[in-house]
Amino acid sequence: MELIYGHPKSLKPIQTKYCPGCGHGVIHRLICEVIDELGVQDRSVIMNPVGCSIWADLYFDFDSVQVPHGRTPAGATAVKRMLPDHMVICYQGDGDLAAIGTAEIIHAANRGEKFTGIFVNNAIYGMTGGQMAPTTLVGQKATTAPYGRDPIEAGMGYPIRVCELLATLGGTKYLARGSVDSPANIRKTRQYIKKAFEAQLRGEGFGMVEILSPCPTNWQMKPGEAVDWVKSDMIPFYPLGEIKNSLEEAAK
Amino acid sequence: MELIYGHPKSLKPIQTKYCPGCGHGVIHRLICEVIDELGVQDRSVIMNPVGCSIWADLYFDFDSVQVPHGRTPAGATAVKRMLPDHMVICYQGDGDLAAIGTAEIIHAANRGEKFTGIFVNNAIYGMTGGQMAPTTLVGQKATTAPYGRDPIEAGMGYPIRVCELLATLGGTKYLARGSVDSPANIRKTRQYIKKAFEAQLRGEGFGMVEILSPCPTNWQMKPGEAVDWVKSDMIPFYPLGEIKNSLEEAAK
Amino acid sequence: MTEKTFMAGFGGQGVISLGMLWVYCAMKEGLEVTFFPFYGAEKRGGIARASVIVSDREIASPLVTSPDSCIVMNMDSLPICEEVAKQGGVMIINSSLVKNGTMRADVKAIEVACNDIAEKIGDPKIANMVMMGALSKVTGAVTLGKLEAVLKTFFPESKHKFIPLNMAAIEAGRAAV
Amino acid sequence: MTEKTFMAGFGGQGVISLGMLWVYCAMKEGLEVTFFPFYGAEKRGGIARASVIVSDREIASPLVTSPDSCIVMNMDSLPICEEVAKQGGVMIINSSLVKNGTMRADVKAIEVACNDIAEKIGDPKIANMVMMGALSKVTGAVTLGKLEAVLKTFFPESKHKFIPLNMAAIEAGRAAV
Amino acid sequence: MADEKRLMKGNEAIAEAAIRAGCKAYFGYPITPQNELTAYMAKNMLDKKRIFIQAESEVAAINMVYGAAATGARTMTSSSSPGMSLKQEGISYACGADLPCVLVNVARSGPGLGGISPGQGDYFQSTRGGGHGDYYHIVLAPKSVQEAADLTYEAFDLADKWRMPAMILADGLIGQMMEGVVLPSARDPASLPKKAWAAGHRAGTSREANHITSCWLVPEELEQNNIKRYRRYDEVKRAEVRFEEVNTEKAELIFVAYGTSSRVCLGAVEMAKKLGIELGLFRPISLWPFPDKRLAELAAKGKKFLTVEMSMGQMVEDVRLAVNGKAEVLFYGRCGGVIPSEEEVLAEARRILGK
Amino acid sequence: MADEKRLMKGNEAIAEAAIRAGCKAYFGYPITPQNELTAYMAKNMLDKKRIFIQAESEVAAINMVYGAAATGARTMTSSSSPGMSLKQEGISYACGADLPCVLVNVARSGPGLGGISPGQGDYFQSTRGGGHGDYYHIVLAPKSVQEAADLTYEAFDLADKWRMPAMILADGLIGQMMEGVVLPSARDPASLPKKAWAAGHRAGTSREANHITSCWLVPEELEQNNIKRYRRYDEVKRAEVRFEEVNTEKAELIFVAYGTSSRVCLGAVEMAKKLGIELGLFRPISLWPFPDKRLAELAAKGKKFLTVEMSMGQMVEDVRLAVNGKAEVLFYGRCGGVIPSEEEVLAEARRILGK
Amino acid sequence: MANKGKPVIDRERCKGCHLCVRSCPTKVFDVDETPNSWGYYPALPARAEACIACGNCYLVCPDVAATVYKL
Amino acid sequence: MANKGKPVIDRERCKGCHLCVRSCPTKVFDVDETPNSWGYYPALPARAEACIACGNCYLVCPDVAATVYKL
Ligand SMILES: Cc1ncc(C[n+]2csc(CCOP(=O)(O)OP(=O)(O)O)c2C)c(N)n1
Ligand SMILES: Cc1ncc(C[n+]2csc(CCOP(=O)(O)OP(=O)(O)O)c2C)c(N)n1
Ligand code: SF4
Ligand code: SF4
Ligand code: SF4
Ligand code: SF4
Ligand code: SF4
Ligand code: SF4
Ligand SMILES: [Mg+2]
Ligand SMILES: [Mg+2]
Repeated sequence: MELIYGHPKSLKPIQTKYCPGCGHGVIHRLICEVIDELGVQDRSVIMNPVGCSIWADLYFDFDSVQVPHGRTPAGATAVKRMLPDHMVICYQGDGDLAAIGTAEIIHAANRGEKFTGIFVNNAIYGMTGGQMAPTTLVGQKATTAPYGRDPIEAGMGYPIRVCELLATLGGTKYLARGSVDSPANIRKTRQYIKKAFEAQLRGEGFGMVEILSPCPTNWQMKPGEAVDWVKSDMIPFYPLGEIKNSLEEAAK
Repeated sequence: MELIYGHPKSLKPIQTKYCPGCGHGVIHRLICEVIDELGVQDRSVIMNPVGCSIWADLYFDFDSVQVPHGRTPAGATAVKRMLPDHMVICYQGDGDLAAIGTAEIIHAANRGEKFTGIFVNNAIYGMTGGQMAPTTLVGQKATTAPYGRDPIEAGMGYPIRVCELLATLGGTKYLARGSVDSPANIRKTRQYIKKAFEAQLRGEGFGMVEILSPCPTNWQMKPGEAVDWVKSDMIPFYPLGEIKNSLEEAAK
Repeated sequence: MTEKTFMAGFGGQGVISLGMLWVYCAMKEGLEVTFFPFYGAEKRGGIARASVIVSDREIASPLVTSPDSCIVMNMDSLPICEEVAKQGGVMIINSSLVKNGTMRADVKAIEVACNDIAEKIGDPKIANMVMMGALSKVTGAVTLGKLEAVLKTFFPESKHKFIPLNMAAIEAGRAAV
Repeated sequence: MTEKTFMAGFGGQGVISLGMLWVYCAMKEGLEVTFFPFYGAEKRGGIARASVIVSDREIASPLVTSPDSCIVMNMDSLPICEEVAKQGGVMIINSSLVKNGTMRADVKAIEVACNDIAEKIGDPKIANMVMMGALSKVTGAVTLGKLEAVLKTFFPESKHKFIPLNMAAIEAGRAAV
Repeated sequence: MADEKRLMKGNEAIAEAAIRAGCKAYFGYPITPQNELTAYMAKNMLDKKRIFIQAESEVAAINMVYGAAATGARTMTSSSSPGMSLKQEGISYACGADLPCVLVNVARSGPGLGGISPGQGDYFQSTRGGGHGDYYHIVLAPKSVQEAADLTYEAFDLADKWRMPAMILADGLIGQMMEGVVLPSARDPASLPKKAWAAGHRAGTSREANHITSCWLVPEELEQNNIKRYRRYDEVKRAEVRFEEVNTEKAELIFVAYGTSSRVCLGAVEMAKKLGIELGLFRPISLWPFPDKRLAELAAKGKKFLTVEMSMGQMVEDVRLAVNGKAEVLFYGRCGGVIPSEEEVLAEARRILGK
Repeated sequence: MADEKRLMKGNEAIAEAAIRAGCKAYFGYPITPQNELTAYMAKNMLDKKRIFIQAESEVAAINMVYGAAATGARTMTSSSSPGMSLKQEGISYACGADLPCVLVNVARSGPGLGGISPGQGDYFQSTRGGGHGDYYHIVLAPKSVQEAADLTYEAFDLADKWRMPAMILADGLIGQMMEGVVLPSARDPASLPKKAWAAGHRAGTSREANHITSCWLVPEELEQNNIKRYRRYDEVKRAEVRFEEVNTEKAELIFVAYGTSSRVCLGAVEMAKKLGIELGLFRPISLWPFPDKRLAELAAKGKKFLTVEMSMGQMVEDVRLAVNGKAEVLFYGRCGGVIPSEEEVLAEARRILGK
Repeated sequence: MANKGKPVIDRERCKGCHLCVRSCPTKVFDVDETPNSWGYYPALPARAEACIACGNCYLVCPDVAATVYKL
Repeated sequence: MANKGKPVIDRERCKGCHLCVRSCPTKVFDVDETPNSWGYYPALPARAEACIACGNCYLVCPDVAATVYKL
């Protein structure tokens, strides 16, 4: 009897604090699977954001640096520049990346910093209890959008497609959007992560994988409903796939 | 003898502190010409940025609000929301808008705030003496890019096309790029400004006019050379014209 | 009269509503009240705790560090309550989930099988109400005389039909001690 | 010995280089030096000013508020210098641009037609060097003995050919007072 | 007509009091432990057709407040410790431009990300200007939900009266706890006096253009402007000092504490009384202006002071400055989100008194 | 082998000293009056193949410093007052995560945009933690270009030794003026001792993963962590106090001043001597830890103190706290970018002494 | 010619989200009626013999509570 | 059938950038040899009679120092 799907080595075997059905857990595992596969556990550094994944340093069994809310790409820029032969992963939520950290992600991407962004888009502020995020869909309810996100009357703005925004910048080389709503999409997401990590090891410029991820707690849904909602509501607005791929590999 | 090209009423008749040949002067005049034409001098508020135009409150004869560096769109958001029937102009340099104020411009634009941005792109930090701006061209020298902007080796990033970046956002309705390098382009720029101001008066969402503008002092050129450089080097990278126009008018 | 109560239970057990309703009623009875809920470091699915004080005078610290009464809704809450319980204080234990009582011999332990009683009344979710009835009876601090009116403002219209059930749970709680 | 000099002139007149070369030479002669340039509120095209101190002891405030010597390079600078000039101090005036001397009777005014002299030597841009020669002679604070060496490090190679011209200007300045 | 007593969280009471004070525009960014405040504003400001914006960051939020204040509107932002740090530049600007506004800090424990439990470690930042340059602004510290509502309401008036920001410095406990509260009566923003210095509404008037700025590039002008502002500060110090005293006359030892820790000390005073020990409590309500005169008077009477803070010792410096060596000033602090108990504070007092 | 004396601007001397101290990464954002520092770094760090990044903002810059420091590298940022305000959250984080780094503030006059002339109005912000939570860090105030270079060089060592940020608090005059300077000798960053706690370079070792964080969600753990840090602060207070005294023994009145204003006072002391009046100067070099013990000793000798600042009065509070009522502490300040003259400071001293 | 596999659920790590339950192509899982010590009702491989070792349960599990062996 | 115009230069406001000089289609301007009181050499409408009132000089002038009348 051979273990074919087992606990990745670089993920610590402890119970996480994430809610049942939370996408962060799947994404953590995918990162570790790829890290293990590439054999870089002992030269990986993850930047933990302020958000539900603030606790990620409990789970990832490699070095970590926890920076202020939204400044994850600024921190990652420096870490990668100081440790150019390390795998540097910049893990961010949608509040962290697309609200308070807008300037930092845009400029790190534009500079073509050679780390990899993992962008967990759950269309909500998870950690703080369900406020509207820049990626919250129109009409979606949040504690700060009690009648649903309303771009017109209340001037709450439109959901931002981050990959598409970053694709306009000269420094970005690889931008893909995956989802953890189904086994098939999880497999694809893993491939995107792997491509991005490999590109980083080759020293190619900025790559990021955006991942649509359920937050059952703040969406006030059961885990099953939440993954269904990712499929029914998020994916239509946030198309999956490689939004930009100008890696050398692809060029060949 | 009839005065056909004379000093606009809403521009104070005093000597500015700008350097000889500086584009800010032309742009100030254009704004005031349109304000006068629309007859809104006494209900206009201009947001002055931190930059060479910090002194703009000496020149514009209408109300002004001077905010911290880069936060001009955040300030303008509030001013316009509190004074919805006023003409609110958010004047910004490229350091102000595209570096420190990246998050503020993106989110104000994305919220579709109903003020008008005037974005003076002179590809340099004027006020502080010639540092690299996000819009500095590749190879262009600056005090902080002593060997020219180098996106690859030094990782200084690529020049950012702001209109094109903002065009991806749901809240933007009118984005145009003009230049003050020649009488013809100055006339066109004036038209863009007028369109944007009129749209604001109709209550339509976010509009911005980017204006390519010479900074002879920090480019270390004579005024004439500087306008030539706008034409020869800037315009090819920053194409002029209406980058996005989804105004109701246009829709008709 | 000042009654300081420390309440603890599992996330979904309604400890927070219990505390809120308790102080709401107390306020309606003319008392000063404070209610301070707090969670452990674990945000998700941890233990919900509350410091609850009702008094006929101005309340000093809202933090209950030496409770006159403790409410223990589940097993995990027991050690926490045992740590803070005041000598000679009351500890009301939900014996449906906490089987072996407390080891603290210096407190007055009272067992109420809240879940069982609630289930019998018809809804296991109102175990917290059973507990509140018991607390009212045991401490006498809050009569709960205004509870029915309070529940009307507390629940949305659509849920007013559950009020009799809640009131029944209170009575059952009272009766159980 | 401490010589505090206040220098003022129009933006392009080389007041800043004058001050820098002055203190550079002084440093090479073993003196303590401070040089603090400042501009008015107008960043563009205003008056350039500098506080310049050379001394054989530690220098206290680098700000010259009571100058032993003033250098007036153009007309607009005159009132500024008149305001600060110390009673009994020296004021060296560029009489090429400042026609009517100073109204301060309590200072020792010395006129040097710097621009005219510079033009005669061959380059109106070295009026500042003429002034420095005069300043050296009048104050005796800095001999400028190391100037030639200093200029070699100050100018890029390509401009070394102008050094003799500069030295000539110094001599002419000396000779003019 | 006074409202009836309601049971509310401190965060919600602050929000509702702001609305009643005529707050026309709220700008905030989510952060624990003040999220209920933002959520309350989201719902209720929108319902009232006033302005609510969840800003893209705290930096944006404070600058929106700056913009709204520049138009003369009553406006507010709220946050917690790390978010307040991000607002420091904007606060310095608002002070430099003499803009009235209300700032709420429901403080947590630091430094850095720290924890989300209550803290009083932002005292220096709040009272000394965490931002750059010479400035102060009003800082009020409520001890209860009732006072949180009352002081917030008043903060709007004080801000307008003195043309400066007024801050409510609460902590996570004040924000999260529920108490009974009678809310102040509602004011229509339209009924508030107009501000002649504000931007906008020039049409139909004959006034010159108004310029809101903190920029003065001629040093002497900037200095004069600062001096003028400090004269105003002197007036504020004379007019707006607020504090509460409990048993200070009889006390051998007086606790000095504000907000949550003052209630802990009050409990210790009461417990002591039962033991026949006379303790007192001096509670600054206005942290700036600090009630230094009254403390100096008490010091002159030969009292001992024990400052109790949920920090490693910050307000204690103001107590020392007030007392100026005339009395012994001791310190007891807990930090990191730990709230001291009445028992431990009493024990410390007894240790000091040897009783 | 000591370098020969060079003529340099303060800003450039700081930059060169940092490079010589082994600074591997510099992150900054343009602001007057420190632009020459950033420009110098741009050229010279790139020439040396070290890291120079013009960040998108001061907020990004301080967080890049945080990142670089987390890897154990010597790193620095510089700015001026408004930019420093924006860095406060990041500084609080760096202190909370015990990260060594060097921060330079070439201060201007505030508040708000204020002016670009020299100022000392950021004393509170620098010494009291303008950011949130309980923390301090080393603050050194140079009076000359030479000292700017020396203290910067030393700041890197102190930061590493104590695992905390060390700040150079200069002002626009120190940054802009030129003086002769002998630079400290250059160190190869590769020769510096490795930091076992840092992130990275785990391969080939058998260590556990290193986590750099300021987050402690269990209050008691956060408290313990803070207390441990404060114990370190106590050691710093014992070991790293620096100050200079001039004529304090004979003086009837002692100026207390740092940086630029201390040189003005030195001038006044010299001028007084010629008039037969004995004045002294006490110059704190380390603003944190503040040299309070020595001041208390001088106070015990019955000296009067006149604190002179280019602000409305900030360090004077530390002087009062040190002296604790044992001596009279007076204040003379100019602000807004005005530098006081030796004459006016002397006049003030004479007015006080009635001489 | 389907593979044969064996799913293993770590009851204590399982948070009862039941994403595995819905994504198993061969309906291997039921929901356990006994909660674990956290109060969650774990997935129960009631029909393990139907397992085709597709890995879906492992893939969707946010808590790495489901692992799969190949028989 | 060109218009006829008259350009007026405000010597004191002019900063001598000479953008007007280069953009005048009929070469109306020379550079004045006498500086103004700021030290700038203003534009001088040496051949004003050639002006066709096109407005270019006004349009490019950053200092509103050039104004144009229609004759
Ligand atoms: C400066 C600052 N502002 C706000 C916060 C509060 N905060 C913590 S997490 C968070 C947002 C979390 O949302 P997201 O980034 O989408 O992550 P998620 O929890 O959804 O994974 C916020 C606003 C903070 N810690 N610091
Ligand atoms: C927070 C802050 N950072 C930096 C500065 C310094 N500063 C003043 S203007 C400016 C940039 C000016 O460049 P730009 O926005 O392009 O305007 P320009 O002068 O070119 O018109 C900077 C960085 C400041 N005042 N405040
Ligand atoms: S709140 Fe949402 S994002 Fe956070 S752990 Fe729970 S489900 Fe995951
Ligand atoms: S520095 Fe450049 S932008 Fe600024 S006034 Fe001069 S020319 Fe204009
Ligand atoms: S997916 Fe994982 S956590 Fe969810 S029920 Fe299945 S085994 Fe349990
Ligand atoms: S491996 Fe596939 S078939 Fe087997 S239990 Fe898991 S989901 Fe079902
Ligand atoms: S364009 Fe204007 S400022 Fe320039 S030279 Fe002509 S008139 Fe003078
Ligand atoms: S209006 Fe036209 S033709 Fe006349 S002077 Fe100006 S540029 Fe020349
Ligand atoms: Mg999120
Ligand atoms: Mg610019």
